Amino acid sequence: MADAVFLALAVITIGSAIAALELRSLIYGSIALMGTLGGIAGFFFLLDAPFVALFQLAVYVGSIAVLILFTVMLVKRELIFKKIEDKRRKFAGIGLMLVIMVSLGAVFLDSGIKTITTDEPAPNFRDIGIDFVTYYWPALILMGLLLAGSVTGALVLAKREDVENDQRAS
Amino acid sequence: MTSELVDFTLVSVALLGIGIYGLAVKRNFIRMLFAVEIIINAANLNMVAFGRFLPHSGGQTMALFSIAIAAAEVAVGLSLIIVAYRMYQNVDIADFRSLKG
Amino acid sequence: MIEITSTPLVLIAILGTVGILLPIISIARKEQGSNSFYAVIAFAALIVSMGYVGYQFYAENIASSALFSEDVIVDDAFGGFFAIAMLIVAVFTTVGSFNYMRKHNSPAVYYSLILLATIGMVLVAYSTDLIMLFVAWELMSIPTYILVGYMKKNPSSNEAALKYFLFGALSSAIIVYGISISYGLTGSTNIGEVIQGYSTLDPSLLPLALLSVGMFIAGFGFKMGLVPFHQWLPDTYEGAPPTITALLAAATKKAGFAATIRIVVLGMVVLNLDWTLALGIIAVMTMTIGNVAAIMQKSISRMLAYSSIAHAGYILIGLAVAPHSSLGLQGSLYQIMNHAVMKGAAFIAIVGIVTTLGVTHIDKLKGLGRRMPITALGMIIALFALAGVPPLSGFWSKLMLFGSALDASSALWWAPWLAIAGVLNSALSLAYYGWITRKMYFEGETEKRVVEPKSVIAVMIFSTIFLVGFGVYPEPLIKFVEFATPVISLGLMP
Amino acid sequence: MATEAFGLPFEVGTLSAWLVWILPFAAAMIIPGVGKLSKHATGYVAVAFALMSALSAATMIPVALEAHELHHQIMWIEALGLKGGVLADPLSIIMANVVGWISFLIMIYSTGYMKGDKDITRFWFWMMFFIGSMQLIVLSDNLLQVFFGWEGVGLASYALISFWYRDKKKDHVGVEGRTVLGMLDYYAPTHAGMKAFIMTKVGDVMMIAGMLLIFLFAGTFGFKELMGDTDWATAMAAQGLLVPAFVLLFGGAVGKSAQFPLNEWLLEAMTGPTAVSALIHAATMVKAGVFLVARIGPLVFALSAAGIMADQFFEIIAWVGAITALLLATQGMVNNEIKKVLAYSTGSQIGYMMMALGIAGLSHQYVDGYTAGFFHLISHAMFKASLFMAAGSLLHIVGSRFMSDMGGLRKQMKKTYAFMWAAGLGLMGAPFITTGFWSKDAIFAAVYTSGNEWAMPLYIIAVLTAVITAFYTTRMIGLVFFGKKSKHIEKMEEEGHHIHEAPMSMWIPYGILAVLTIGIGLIGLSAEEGLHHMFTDYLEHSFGIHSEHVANEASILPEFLQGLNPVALGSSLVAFATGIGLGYIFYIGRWVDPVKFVNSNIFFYSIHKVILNRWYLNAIIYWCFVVAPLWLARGVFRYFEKTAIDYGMNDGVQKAVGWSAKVVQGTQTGVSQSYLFVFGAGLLFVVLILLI
Amino acid sequence: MEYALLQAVFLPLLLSPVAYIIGRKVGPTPAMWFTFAILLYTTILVINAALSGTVEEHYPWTEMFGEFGFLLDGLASPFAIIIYVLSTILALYSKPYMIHKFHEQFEEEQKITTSSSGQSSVIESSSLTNYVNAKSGLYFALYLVFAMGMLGTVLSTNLIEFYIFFEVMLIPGFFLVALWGDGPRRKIGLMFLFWTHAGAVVLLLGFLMIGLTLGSFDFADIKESEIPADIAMYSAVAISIGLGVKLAVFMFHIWLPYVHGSAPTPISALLSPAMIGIGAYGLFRLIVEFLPMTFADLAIWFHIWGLVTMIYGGAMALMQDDLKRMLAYSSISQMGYILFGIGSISVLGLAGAEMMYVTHAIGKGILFMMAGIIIVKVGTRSISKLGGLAGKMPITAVCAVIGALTIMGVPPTSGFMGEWILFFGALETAIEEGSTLRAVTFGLGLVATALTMSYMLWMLKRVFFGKTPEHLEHVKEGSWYMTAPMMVLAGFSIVVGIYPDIFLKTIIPYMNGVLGV
Repeated sequence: MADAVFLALAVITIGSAIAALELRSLIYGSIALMGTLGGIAGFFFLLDAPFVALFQLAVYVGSIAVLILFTVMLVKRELIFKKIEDKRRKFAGIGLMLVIMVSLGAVFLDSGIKTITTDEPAPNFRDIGIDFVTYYWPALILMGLLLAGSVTGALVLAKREDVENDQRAS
Repeated sequence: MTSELVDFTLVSVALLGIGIYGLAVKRNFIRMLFAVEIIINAANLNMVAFGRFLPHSGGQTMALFSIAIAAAEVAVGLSLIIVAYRMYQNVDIADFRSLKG
Repeated sequence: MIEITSTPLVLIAILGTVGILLPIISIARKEQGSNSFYAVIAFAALIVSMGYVGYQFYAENIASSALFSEDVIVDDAFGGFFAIAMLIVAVFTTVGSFNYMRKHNSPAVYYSLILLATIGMVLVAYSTDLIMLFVAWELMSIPTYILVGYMKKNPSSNEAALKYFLFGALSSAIIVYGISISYGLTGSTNIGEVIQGYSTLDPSLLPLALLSVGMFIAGFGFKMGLVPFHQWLPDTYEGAPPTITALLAAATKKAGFAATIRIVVLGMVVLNLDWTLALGIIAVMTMTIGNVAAIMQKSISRMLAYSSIAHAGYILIGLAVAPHSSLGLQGSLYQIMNHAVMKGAAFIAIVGIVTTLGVTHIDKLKGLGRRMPITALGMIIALFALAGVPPLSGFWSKLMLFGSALDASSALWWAPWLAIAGVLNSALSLAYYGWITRKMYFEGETEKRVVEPKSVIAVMIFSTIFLVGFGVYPEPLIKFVEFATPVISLGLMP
Repeated sequence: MATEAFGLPFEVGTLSAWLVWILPFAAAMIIPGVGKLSKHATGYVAVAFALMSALSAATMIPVALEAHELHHQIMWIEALGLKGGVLADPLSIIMANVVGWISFLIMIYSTGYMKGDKDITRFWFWMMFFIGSMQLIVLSDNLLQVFFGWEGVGLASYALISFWYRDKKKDHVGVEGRTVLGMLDYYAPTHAGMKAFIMTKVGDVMMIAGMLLIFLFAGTFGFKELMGDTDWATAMAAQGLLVPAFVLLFGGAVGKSAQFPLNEWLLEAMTGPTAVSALIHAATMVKAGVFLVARIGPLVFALSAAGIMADQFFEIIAWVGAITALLLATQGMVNNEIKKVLAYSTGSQIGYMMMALGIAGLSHQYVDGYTAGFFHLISHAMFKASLFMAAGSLLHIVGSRFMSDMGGLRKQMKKTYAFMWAAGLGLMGAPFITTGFWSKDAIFAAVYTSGNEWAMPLYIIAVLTAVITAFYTTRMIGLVFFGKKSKHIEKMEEEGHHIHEAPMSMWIPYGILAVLTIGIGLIGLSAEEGLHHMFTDYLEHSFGIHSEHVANEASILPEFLQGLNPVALGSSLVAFATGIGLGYIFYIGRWVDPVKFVNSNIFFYSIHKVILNRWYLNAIIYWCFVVAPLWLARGVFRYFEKTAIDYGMNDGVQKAVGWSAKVVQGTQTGVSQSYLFVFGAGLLFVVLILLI
Repeated sequence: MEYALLQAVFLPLLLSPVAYIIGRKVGPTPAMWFTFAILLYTTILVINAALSGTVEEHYPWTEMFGEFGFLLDGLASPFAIIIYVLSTILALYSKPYMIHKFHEQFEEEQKITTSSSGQSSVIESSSLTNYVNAKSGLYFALYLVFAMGMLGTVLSTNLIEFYIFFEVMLIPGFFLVALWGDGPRRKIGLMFLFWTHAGAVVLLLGFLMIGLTLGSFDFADIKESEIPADIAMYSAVAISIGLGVKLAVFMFHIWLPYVHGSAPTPISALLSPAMIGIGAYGLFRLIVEFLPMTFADLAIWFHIWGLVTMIYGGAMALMQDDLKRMLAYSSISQMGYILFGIGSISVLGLAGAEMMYVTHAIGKGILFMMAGIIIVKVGTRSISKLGGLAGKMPITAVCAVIGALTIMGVPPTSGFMGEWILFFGALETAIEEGSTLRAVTFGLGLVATALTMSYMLWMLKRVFFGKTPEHLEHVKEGSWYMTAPMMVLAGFSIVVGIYPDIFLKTIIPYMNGVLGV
């Protein structure tokens, strides 16, 4: 049962990842990306991490993907469907991808990790909270600074200065 | 648990490969952003999977940080795209090649 | 338990507060504040931070060398050392921006981002936890993505930012991936525990451990500009505003090294493998490609960008031989400090040139020695220091680096070749430093003098005093480096 | 001995020995200063110092007559423990006197000859420098100091040969446009000076090698020290280095004395002022080689007496001398330039001396050959100096160096004519009345009686050379003073020049020497015996070379010639007669036209041509040691230095670096995809390195 | 005197800004006299110290790399004296030459300005004066630093210190060549910088190997310790290559003809005699003294290398038409002699090599000054365009002949004293070892002296003798600033030639000590 779910999730995740990159339309691509992100969330559920899974759904599928979608819609229509690729580069890329997959996969398969199984209960999300306030709290401060900085920065960048100047002038 | 740790890692490796493929091949900046997100998610999957099998709460904590940072990154990346789009009316990164040599 | 007076926390407090406050002030003042107003605030914050670090050193509150800690950060000399190096560069950047930012909008956010990025860099060096390190890393990276693209009307700036962003995003993803594997193998994100875990690792898991290290090298290597992760670097350095290039080249790069030393070197020692060869090969490739490509460049920023790739190669020598020679890391740290000042000064000189003359093309620098004598002199001194010409400070660090390679020759057969490659490269590098010198001093005799920006002059004077002073009498700096360098030996345990 | 007569720490004679060479150097030092004040004064200063030097030399004569020797040393190079000093033994005292007085006479001659030359100060400087250096050679007590003098005279010779450095046409030697094997046989003064300096340097190089070898084993350069303890020679002989070392030392003498095969420089040395030719290239400097052999010869002979055989050394000397004597004498027969004829003659005569000194070592009676050689040196110094000065007068008056531009001058220049005959007879060895006869006869006798296996061939060469000598001397006098006036002279007279006798300051010196040639010749035999006696004592005393006094068998000769070897005497007479007779037929009586005679027969013609072309020796030397090396150097310069080194390492490195820079920059395409691809591949690469 | 050597080294450095200011504000003559005074004072300090035997000074520096010290012993004192004496008198010589050069460059620049602006502007004399003042200030400042760098190298007591000074002399040299050289001066300046720096860094590798193996960079420690044979060999090879570049021995001589040919003549006259010979000093100090066993192995290669250099340099000198280039090749050849002497591995051979440094400095100094006078007074440096100058400039001609004789090694000049001692040393070893190879090299070495003589005499003949071309009819003798230094050196050459104890007295005991005789 679990295996079937796992397989289904794997297919969805990987398949939609490929689709996100290969679909002609960017809009469908972003929707496919949502599929991937959702698939990952599914995995999180499977791994008994519902808190992270929900966070994933909220932040990723909810906000990031939507943000991307809006951006996609901002750009011109023809750009959304434009998909020029160098064939040679594409094949090389596929080659690289396969080599990475095979070699890293071989490393994983070959290593002792294969035998690791666990019957212990999954970590409680309370532990996460305790971790945050007792151990990771400086990282949290930084996280705050990081978000503040990136938001102000992104705003400054995205601000249309000409419009602004016009307004100011008027 | 019937699915083993290694299965999750293999999915993660596959996603990593796809992500790198996407970065190396795709020309549309937005699609490249997709690829980055795919890699980050692969890493997150890894972390949570490892955290589950250790078992240890750190994996999930890390995944949370990672998701948040990815969000910030995406925000910045998109703002850069917007600037670029305003300037060039284009998001094809392969056309952005005035700096070279 | 982290004390509230520990340096990293105080730095976060000072710089973070100011960093957050700056945009708020700006909004409160309806974006009317002049550039210098914010610059002065940022400058003050940085100076105060530096003063605090200095005070901590002076009061001997800081433990020597890198320690592992139960906590996510540790207040050690290693971090302090990097903090000083990066704060110097941040000050350079701020001072250099006095004039440069006059023509541009939104100065408040600009300085705020510089301060935030500075926190990130400093905290990378102080971190003892992988997550902390990663967050700090991102705090360093994301503001710089924005800063590189800060010139919104300038296509190069944007292009540079896009490339930088792509690589940055990819490499952070790779780092996270690496962290995830190392976490999976050891069950902890604390570096000390990770290393301990590695030392008792089941042999069957070793390939995975190495995989994680490879990902760290790649991820941090992006920032350090190691070949083959370097290709974004010249483009970005060329396109970015020169003040930010100074920050990138002189400071964020060093954060990469700080992280590498903390994780890769310290961690890898326990794996007890011939892993140093990888770093050795990368070191040779990096310096060679950097130096070769720097020759015949037309833009001075780009030339210096390649030069900083080459310097990453030199620094990597020290890391590669670290387990076998105590000089290795000392040399690296020393070079990091020197490179921060030298490269910082060189790019700030470019800032001066760009603000007054508006050119970066080397052919247009003809007669700079006459047009901007102080800037030119400061730049030449920085360049010669980069080339490792005595009696400038850059010489000593190269000396220690090459020395460490030779020192390790009894343990590593290939180590002397690192030294030879380094030496030949540093001879080669003189070709393009000499080329700039030639353009600035021996051509265009008829140029007239122009007014140089005072802020740039200040930086030049500082860097000249630093480079010449520590070149002639390097003892204090060597002592400092020795104090800050973690002692590494095989079988080291946290 | 008047030891410490003046409160000096050494004998008065020793002081003279120092002064003899220091005075000329002192003069050389002050002459440029004097020259600034007055150019005329320089001549007087020079003559005065030359006289003082000669007088100093004369004061030492008593020492020589007692066969005593003065040796005084001072510390020179303390770091190496080398001492410098003077050694005044009979050999050096006589030589010093010969040099001193002849140079004094030539200095007087020069005041006339060089009158009005605007570079006169330089002339006097170098002349005095030369005398000082020459006397330094003579009086030094060690080889190193000798070498100082040796190079000093070489330097002076160089400077004086190219004295007229402006290379005017009249100062050249050789015939303009004439080539031998493609080499121009026409030399400018500056070229000649260079040639002389470099060619003698080849000898000097050998000499220094020899010196250093000896120093290596003996640890000293001093002649006295070398003689004192001969262990070094045993050690050297054991390694087979003794003879090579001395032969190398002799190499220096070969160079300086213009012996075969380093003889060619002497001819071009004639570009110098004639006074210089007389002093340096006839009377003194070229004798330095002979002197050196005379200095070291007894040493070697003494060693061979002590059982260390060094016969080859003497054989080489004898043969080099003999070959030179013949080779150069033949060339004297055909040359048209009067100074060159004299120069050939000089080389040839020095060959005689060498032969004598060489054969001495091969015979039992070392002193015979030794005396003969040295006696010939003295007599040659007199008559050759005289001849040169006379020739200088001719040049001075006629204004041409070619004998074909002279002719029939015996009326106008009576004194010169007479003195030239006198000196010329000395050169020819006119029987019984000239010093040349006695000294040459002594050489013949020494060769003949040596009892060596090579004695016969050497003897034949000697006699043949004597014939030729007599012939070319006669030819020279005949061409210059007999026959018709040449076109050149006629032209001069048409232009109003009056051919007249040389001024007094010029003819007196060579007059004195010519008279001395005859004068001493009259008492020649006793002079020779005195010398013989002196040297016997000297060799006995200083080197322990015993000479058994062989009681003369009563010979068929008249009483006053008792003691001469009849065979030698006979051949000497025959040679003289044949030579002068042939010369008379061709050039004085002019019964046969020499040109027609030579052209009459392909055999004579070819011989004439070979001889006229200097046996092709000069051309070959030029081809091998000037043209070929220059050609080689040019080749190396063009095809190695310019290409491999210069282009290869400067431009090549630059280009290679530039090219690789281009390649590396080419990979930086600006396309992010490529970068990212490389990043991915790099990641893989790093992982693989780590895993492998 | 306390701190004598410290003063001698650092006074010129510290006062060089003063020289700059004097030059700028007052003019070239005061700057020249100021420079001269400093150098004279420091020269006296050095000579005074040398007279009192071995002098050593030590100052604290770094813990890791050892002390900062100065040592004036039998080896260093001839080098030190020659360097400073030459620097001192060349300061005088510099003035007229450099003023000539500044004028030339000023006119050149004026031409550029006028041609670029398209209108003729009147050259104001005040601007010329300002130009000359500014340039001469800079020149003398660099000059002082250059001199100080050379002295510092020779006096160092620490490998790193040695290296630092070794490079310090390079930088002012580079600027001097690139600013006031002839021909493509910028390119040549860079070439100089590049090649000698490349050599220097190889040298540094050797230093590091020694220093790290022993854990100390101080000469005193190195001398006392045993270095493992393989390390010693590697480092010796690196050091010889590094110093070989400085010495410009065969195959590493690429830069020298260009640089010496192009540098302003007073600098050529310092570069060629004083600076490149420091390579020889390095060989003595670092290889002969510190790595005696390795030296014994390498000696024969030095010997042969020296011989090849000697002959090659001489042959190339024959081919030159440019006077200064010819002298440059001659310097290469002379460095071959020195290397030859070092390779002889005997007391006298080594002593002779050091004497060769002294005598080459004197002789080549004179000859370069001669070339400078010709450049200033005649305006050409092509030998084929010269001739018969002896009558026009007698003092120069006489001094040049003495200089040439010194190079040729003709007594009574100092050259002979160097040469015979040198060759004796070579012969000694050849005989003692019974080595045919060494005997042959000895012989060829002697033959090379004839080659030296040939090119020198030929040069003299073509420059000073022969017919005077018409365009040289109005040539005059150089000024006293230029001739007096030559005469001093010429006199010095003869004094040393007759009384070589001046230097040999200190050299021989040192060499005895080094070779353990």
